[in-house]
Amino acid sequence: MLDLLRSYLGSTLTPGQANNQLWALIYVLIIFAGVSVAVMTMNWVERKALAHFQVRLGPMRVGPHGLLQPIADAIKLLIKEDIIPSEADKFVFWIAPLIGLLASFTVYTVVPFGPSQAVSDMNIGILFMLGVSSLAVLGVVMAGWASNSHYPLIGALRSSAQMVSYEVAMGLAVVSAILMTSLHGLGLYGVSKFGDGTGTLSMIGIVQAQQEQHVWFLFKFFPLGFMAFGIFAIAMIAETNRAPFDLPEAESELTAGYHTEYSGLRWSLFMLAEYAAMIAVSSIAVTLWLGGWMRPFPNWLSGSAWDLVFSLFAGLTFVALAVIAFVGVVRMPRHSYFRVQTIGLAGFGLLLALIGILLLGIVIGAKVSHHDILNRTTEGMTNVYWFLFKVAVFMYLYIWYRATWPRYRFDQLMRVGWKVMLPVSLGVLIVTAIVGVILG
Amino acid sequence: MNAQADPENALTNLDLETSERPHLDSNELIINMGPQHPATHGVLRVILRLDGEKVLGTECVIGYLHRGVEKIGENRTYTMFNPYVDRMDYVAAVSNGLGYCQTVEKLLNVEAPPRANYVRVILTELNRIASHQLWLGTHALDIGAMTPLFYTFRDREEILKIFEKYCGARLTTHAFRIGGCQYETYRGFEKEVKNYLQYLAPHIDEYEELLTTNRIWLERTKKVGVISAADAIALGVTGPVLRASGVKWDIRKAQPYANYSAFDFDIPTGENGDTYDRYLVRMAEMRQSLRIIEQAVNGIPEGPIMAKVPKVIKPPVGEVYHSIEAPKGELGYFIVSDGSTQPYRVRVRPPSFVNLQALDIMVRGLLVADVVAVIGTLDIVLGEVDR
Amino acid sequence: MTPVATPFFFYLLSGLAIAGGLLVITRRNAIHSALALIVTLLAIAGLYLMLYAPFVAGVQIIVYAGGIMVLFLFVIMLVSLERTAKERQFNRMWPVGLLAGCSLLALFMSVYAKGKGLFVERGPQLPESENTQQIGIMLYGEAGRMGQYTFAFEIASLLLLVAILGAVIMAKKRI
Amino acid sequence: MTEEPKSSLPPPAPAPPKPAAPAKPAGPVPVPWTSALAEKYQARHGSSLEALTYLGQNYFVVDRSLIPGMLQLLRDEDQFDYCVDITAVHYPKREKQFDVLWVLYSFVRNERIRVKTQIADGESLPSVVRIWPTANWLEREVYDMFGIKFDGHPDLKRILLPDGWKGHPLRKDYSILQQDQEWVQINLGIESGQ
Repeated sequence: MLDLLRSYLGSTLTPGQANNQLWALIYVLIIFAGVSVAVMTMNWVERKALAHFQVRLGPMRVGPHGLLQPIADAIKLLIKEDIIPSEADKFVFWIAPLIGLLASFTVYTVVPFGPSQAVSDMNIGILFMLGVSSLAVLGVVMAGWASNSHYPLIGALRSSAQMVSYEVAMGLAVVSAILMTSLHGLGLYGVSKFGDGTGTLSMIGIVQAQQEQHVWFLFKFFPLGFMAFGIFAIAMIAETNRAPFDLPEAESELTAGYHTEYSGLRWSLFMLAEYAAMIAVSSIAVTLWLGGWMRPFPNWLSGSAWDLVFSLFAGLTFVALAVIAFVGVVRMPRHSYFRVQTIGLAGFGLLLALIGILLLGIVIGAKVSHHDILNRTTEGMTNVYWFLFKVAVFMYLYIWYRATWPRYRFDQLMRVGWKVMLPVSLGVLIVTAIVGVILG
Repeated sequence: MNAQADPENALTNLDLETSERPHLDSNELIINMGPQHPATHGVLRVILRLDGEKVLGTECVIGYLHRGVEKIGENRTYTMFNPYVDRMDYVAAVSNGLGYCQTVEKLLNVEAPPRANYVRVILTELNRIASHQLWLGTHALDIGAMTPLFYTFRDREEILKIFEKYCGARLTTHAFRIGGCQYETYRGFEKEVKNYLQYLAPHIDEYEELLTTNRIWLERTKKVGVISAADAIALGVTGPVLRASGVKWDIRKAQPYANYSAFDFDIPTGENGDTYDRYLVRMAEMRQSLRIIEQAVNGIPEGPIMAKVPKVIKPPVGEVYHSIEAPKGELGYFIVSDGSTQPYRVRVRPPSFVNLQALDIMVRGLLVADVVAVIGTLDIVLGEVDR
Repeated sequence: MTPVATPFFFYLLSGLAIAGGLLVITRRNAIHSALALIVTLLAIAGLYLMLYAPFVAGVQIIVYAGGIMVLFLFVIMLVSLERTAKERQFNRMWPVGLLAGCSLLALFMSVYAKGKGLFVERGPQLPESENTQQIGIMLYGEAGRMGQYTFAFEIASLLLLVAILGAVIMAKKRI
Repeated sequence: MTEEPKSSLPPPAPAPPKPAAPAKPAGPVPVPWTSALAEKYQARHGSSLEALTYLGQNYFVVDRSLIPGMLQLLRDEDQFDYCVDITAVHYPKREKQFDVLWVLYSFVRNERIRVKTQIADGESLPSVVRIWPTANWLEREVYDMFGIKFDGHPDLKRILLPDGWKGHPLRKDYSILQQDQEWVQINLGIESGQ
């Protein structure tokens, strides 16, 4: 067992490349559990952050500061009655949430959390991601149609039109990023002449291309990379049906859109799929434009000292969270009613602190002992941390958008999609190609 | 996906045959919006006839909240009926009470003392702000912006606290009595109102910051639900909706009551009569209300707060129509007295009811999402529509 | 990555594709047919993957399953289904159709039987990672050289552009 | 304005105190209204029209026969372009049981007048929807509450009460506790709505 662990931690390949099915399976399980936990965390964070945007407290009752609220919600949804409308198309109604869920979880097979921290590195990675995530719309459409009710049907019509339209602009933005993998022109930050001039569709390859060219594609051919990223960042909100593009489930117009007739577990599967899809598209954006797992300024702040500093961040984040939790413990009212909550929050803080200390310990241990496995673990941990950190920024942006903006109307959404985003992304693609050829 | 309407709900009063029939025989969709729908602000049922998402026609089905207020009025004494009027436009209960009390005072031919009028103006204007705040929050929520709702409710809460301190109730206040006000102001009333004025002005800026120049808000509200001044007058639309169409008419100025002539304020008007103008007009009205309150609270005279009215109110035989500018428009009371202790007939002219009639012409040709926006911008309260 | 249980997956995917195809023509409900068609398309994408053509598989999923089928569903949902569900499934032409189908099958069989030598036992072992690049070279050519299919590709895209313009003009009442 | 409403169940109101209030001077009474507007219409219609004013509020009492024409003139010639309200009052003891009122306002003149006419039960009135579109719902409400029919109304049906309800609640012979039991049983499936 230990050998097995060592063989993996010492490996520089993804389980797919190493053809290690056992590790691939373990990875899939880790990702599945991780995404589920992330969705629950996101649920809590969204409610709390949104609440604070809106001068209220958000969940406060279940657990200290509502920390156990997602669990309470999950239990409630699990034991709720699963209502299938009598006029519904039962089979399609039953299968629709599963399709959505399947699509948004399958995407994670190719998400590169690090150079070797991915289930598999597919040659067509980004294409696979786009393809599979485009299947998610089928779940929405089927749900809306199978409910045999007007509001879900309108929701489904809206979402199919919306997702198909924004996929076009999104795809073109992605293509211009892929184009950049093969073009070694002037980056905003310096010139580079690495690689053989062949582009790649592989997710890991795209990040490696950014590594080799010493520039995040966000800043490459400024402002072209920026524009492509902007298009993607807008389209991905539309793809995931989030505010301000949440028309398919606009609750003030369509009560709840395509999942109006759903309840209990099935409804929660839709929510799970939606949040999983949000994390997935954010990871695409991070991979394509924000340098994936790379830490900030790998070239400018290079050297082993800086490496150490940046690898300490993971542990420090947990320590900081622990400190916040302890501040919460201190500020908890001194009253017997709050005793259990106080102890719980202290325990939670302790857990966070322990994780933080463990991570810091690994980093420092690696620095001190130069043990190969510790070094590799540090490296992997740092990579995964920075990747997740960037994704988390996107998740926060999702919440921010939701708190700030009203909802677009359908025709405006379509107009933005076809008359603004599509021409701009096409233009960016063409100009990127021209600039690349001239400078390359 | 059944496109056939059941005959009972057929849109009989619409001339759909002549207006835009779709070229292709696409399926028309009949959608029942409400009575249980998150955006209809109560139990309003709107039957929408759609081509895709485009609205071909609407029919409002109202009356779900009908309680027979006018009938109740005929069976209660003048004094006993006073709290009932609070239950019509329950977000602007103070205005309702003011209109009723003044009508009965007119019938009795008595005048409320000056101090009472000042207190009435302060409370009514505070209530107008509260009503507009509730409108803004729910309207923005309908259009998808959730945050303003919580901002406005936070600030409305302070108004309700003042009401609660003054008369013990927050929503259905029953603040006024026939002949004045029953209660003297509590100690610190003026200070609290002044503090509130200081507090609210920057907060209105805050609402505006979120919405007034927000691109999506502009796109969702500009040129949506346009009603011309001529149409608005023909349909009897009043209040901010009429003013947003460019008619500078406010009963507080046109036929001043309750000492409004003593205060200096403007009537904000719009130009285009669209949802955005109505939004701007109401926002400006909140600021004007602040001005009025400031003048009133500074000039509040000493003296009795209740005129001399008999214990048993028995107005002489006669009939009177009196109307005030409620937050939603012209709120009129027509009371017939037969000389007894009970009104012979009480008629309420509800602004929401009449304004709701304009929904149909405002939403034709728009999309479903706009229906929600237009219902919001009309600022109806179903308790008043149905009475 | 060496493939696992190749025959098993081949038969599974082929079976899925055929079953989906049968369901498409036998289901009364058009939505069910469309869903069955999606199954078929996905199974075929899987077969492409087994042929070391991941790019084609990916495009198959994006374009057919994710794009075209969604539009199919969109249109079907707008059309009233009550009437079609009650109609006869197959019209009187079914013997002709059956005959045509059988002759097509016979043609395939005979081609397979006669030209058995053309089908090598194992397909060309292109490395998986080269596939996408190969397609790119075929379509666009390498540096300084036109690709084998560049001209045909551009003609096809021009044709599609014309088709799009035609569709827009026909659909739009006034421009 | 003669009688207490005939109500089968008296309202649960406390009886007014027995010792009669000190005799008040009789209230103001309607007096003839003199103005250019009143004179104009009096000259035109003569005895079928009365112009009165009460507590500063002016109104015309007109014969039913004047109804659509005079309202049309008021809007067209005298700019009463805003129909504030339409309502009715029921006097069951009278021969002509209903007073029907139009409350009008003119933005230009900043003036409010009422036009009042009397009709008997079962008589109908011409609709003014063509003159003021706002009359649509207001007339429907009068029909709903009093059963007064308006000829030429595009869609005269109940508005506040459900379709199929029997009776018109604001008539004086309709008790405050009365309801359409049959409707309640059929549509709500309960014995009584009370």
